[in-house]
Amino acid sequence: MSELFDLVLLALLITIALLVVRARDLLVAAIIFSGYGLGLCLLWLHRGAPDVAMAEAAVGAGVTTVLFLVAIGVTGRKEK
Amino acid sequence: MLPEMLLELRPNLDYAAVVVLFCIGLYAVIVKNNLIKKLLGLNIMETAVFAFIVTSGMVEGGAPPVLGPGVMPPLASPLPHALILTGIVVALATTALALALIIRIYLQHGTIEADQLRELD
Amino acid sequence: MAAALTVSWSALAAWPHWLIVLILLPLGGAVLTPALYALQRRLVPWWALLVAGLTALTVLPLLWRLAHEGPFSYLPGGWARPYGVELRFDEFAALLAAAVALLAPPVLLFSRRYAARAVPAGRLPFYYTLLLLNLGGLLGLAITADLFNLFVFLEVVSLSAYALVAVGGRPVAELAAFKYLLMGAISSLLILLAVGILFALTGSLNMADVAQRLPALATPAALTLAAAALLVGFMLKAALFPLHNWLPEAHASAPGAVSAVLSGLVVKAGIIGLVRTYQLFAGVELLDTANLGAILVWLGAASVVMGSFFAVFQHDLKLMLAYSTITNIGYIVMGWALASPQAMLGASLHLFNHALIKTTLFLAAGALIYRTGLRTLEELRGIGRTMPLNCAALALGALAIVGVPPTAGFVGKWFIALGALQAGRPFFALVVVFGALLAAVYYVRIINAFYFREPEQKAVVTAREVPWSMLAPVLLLALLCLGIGLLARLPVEFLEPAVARLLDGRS
Amino acid sequence: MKKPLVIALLILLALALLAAMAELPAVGQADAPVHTHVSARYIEQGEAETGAHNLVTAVLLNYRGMDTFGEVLVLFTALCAGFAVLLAAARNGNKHYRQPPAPQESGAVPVIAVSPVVSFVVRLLAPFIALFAAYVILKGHLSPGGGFQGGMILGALFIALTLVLGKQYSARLLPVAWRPWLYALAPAAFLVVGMIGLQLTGYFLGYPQEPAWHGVREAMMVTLEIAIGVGGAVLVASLFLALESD
Repeated sequence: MSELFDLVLLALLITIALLVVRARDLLVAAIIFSGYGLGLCLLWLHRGAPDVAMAEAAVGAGVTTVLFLVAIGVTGRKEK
Repeated sequence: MLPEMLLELRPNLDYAAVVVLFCIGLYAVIVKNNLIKKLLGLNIMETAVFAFIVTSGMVEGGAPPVLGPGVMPPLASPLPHALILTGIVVALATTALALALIIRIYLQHGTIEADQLRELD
Repeated sequence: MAAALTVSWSALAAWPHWLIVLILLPLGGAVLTPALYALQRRLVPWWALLVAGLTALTVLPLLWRLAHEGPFSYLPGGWARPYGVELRFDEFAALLAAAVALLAPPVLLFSRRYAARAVPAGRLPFYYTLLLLNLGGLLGLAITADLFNLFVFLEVVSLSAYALVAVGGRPVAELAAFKYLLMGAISSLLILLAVGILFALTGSLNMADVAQRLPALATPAALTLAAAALLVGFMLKAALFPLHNWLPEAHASAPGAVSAVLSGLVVKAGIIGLVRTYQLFAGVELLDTANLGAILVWLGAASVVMGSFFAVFQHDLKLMLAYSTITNIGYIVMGWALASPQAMLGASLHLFNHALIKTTLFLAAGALIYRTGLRTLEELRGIGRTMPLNCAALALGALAIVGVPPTAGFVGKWFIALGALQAGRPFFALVVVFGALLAAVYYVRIINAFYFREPEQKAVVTAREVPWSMLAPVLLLALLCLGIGLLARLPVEFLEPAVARLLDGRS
Repeated sequence: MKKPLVIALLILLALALLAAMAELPAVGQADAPVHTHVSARYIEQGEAETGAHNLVTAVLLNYRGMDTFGEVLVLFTALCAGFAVLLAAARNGNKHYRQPPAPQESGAVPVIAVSPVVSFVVRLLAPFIALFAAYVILKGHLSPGGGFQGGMILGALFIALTLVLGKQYSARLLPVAWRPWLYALAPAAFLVVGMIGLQLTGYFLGYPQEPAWHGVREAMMVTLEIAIGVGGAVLVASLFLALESD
């Protein structure tokens, strides 16, 4: 069953990645990207890498996203 | 049944997912016009490479490489995990500097669309 | 007397920790720079110069030991290969380290007055910090014998380089820096991917260990991918044609002292990476190294021709120099890929000599811009009359880049051309000659503009020589461009066994 | 026009990557080189050789300490790079450099408007998150976690607090006068611990292995963990402040 979970997770990650790329609104893209980080965090946990999962949760889902939000706050959220 | 077929293919699917993520990221870097979008694509590429390296260090039914009471081998290889921790910092550092440059570019030129910036030159 | 001196030298060189000190000095010095700035901001330029000077001195015992004992290793943490990270000082590491040691002090001395004007005041401490980080990262990258450690130091070098391009605050430079960052990040990822594949195949990250294990593998596609990813990644870092697009703008729009470091040293990081790739795959029979070599030879030749061609038509002095860097990277890669002893020797020599020449040229050009604020040859007409010493240095550097004997630029190209003949491929000797001819064309353009035209711009007429702390490093380097060519015997003897060893590993 | 071409090229690239990866040892196979060569030694002897139960920490701080030294340097480089790019460019000639953040009244980030509820929750949770981060840092050699992970959690917490409480508060948490020293904390700790190791074992970043020295060994590791944790948190938080100060 855990293998099926793995597959579903990978499919989910690909879907989220596509959504990030397709989103017209940069703010939405950045927030979906934070979700991508959380998905990765689950993947690391599932692959026996709790250390990486912890770092990914703090950096991928947290810090990186906030930095993106700060930049989008300056540049505006609409992609032309 | 479909799930069983997928399970049989699984070893390949793991790497296939990595490749797909890598290509999605690269697509965004090449095709997207907005610099922030390019950067998001770059981040997706980075995570794909990380996923590849961690996946290669996995063991079937392996425990995390943290010893303690009740932890039985096989253990996942700790080396890739250490590498990826470093990799995550590198990715964060690159992203932060890129965002700093994007902010400066926006303040100087009023746009972060690649084609408009090219016309300004 | 001489004997006593020799003994004390060897005693000094026998101290085992020089290799780690070599990278700890600049990196540690960089780390303390912002704090020093908070305490005593005037000291920062002198501090950076001191750190660079000490680093340069550290290279001497290392070179001594290398010359007497051959390549040697240092094991941080004391873990035997391949369990820890190994540092190794071989001839190619020595080339880059010697170039850094020779060029860092003049560049930092030049920076003290130059950066005070070219870099916004608030950014100054970080300018010096980044320069020291960049130089320290280059040294680390040169001496590491571990694939992942190479990647980490490469990132220190690259990140500091991206920021240094933009540190002057010119809008053009910021755009160029972003382009550079995007290309650099992709190349870093390719390199990391290759490291991952090699790790998955061999379970090791130590270069020598990986190289030993690769020939036993029966996985042609994976090996090809790893080699290709490394090649493309390092070619991007080295700006080899057709992956050179990011270079001209980044190198031309950066402040002069930064351009000198980027063009002279940072692109060489890509070359060192290519050398390490070659060492990794030299013994792999599954992989057709001859084919890869053939591709690289042609790309190198294309770089020579395209770089020279674009350089000839530039109006902006620094853009001209930037395109000339692409040309010279082409020479080095071509020489390497020809894989005949003399060509490889020439390429190694040229790696060092080009660093020297290009630093001279960019510093001299930076000094012109410092005084006049003008960048194009048109505008700088007649500058040779008002800034004679600086322009003489620039002219000497330009002569060296053309490769006129006995300047530094001659030896490397001479050996590459000889090596092409030795490899039975005279066409590539012609490429060397052709590149030199095109270089002579832009040399004549520079000389004509500086010396044989009447000055028109007011800034040119009223220009004076730059302060001595800027002029002295430029003149010194220019004299070295002349002098090193006369001393070519020494490095040749030093490098010949290394090249022979490398070619042996291949067969 | 451009898109189909790119997609076609990417598909080719994907096929090449897949072909290469198909040749790699199957995922999860216990007899792959990844598990039998270097890693095997880490797993079998790591605990005895380093004293860390968490083998990832053993690799990060001990076997491959140089990588981790490089890692904190990368973070330090990124911060200096951020300053070098962002600090006011128009003030050429001004002798007083603006140490970020400038005390601004309108510190709110436009996109991230914080609701009172969120603010309350962040303040409520902050001590617990800080405690958790401290645990992750200090126990990093025994359980999952470590200086770097704890530092990132701490850094994220600092960023959340700055967003909620404004910059005046962050200046109190991270006094401006200390900052240049704190930036240097993590890499400098590597230099110091490395030199201590050199004195004790004859190798830079070496750790004494004799049983009598195990306490010293653990103290060296915990020192590094704390320095990486606090120093990393400061670097990440300062990156945020540098970006946000515009």
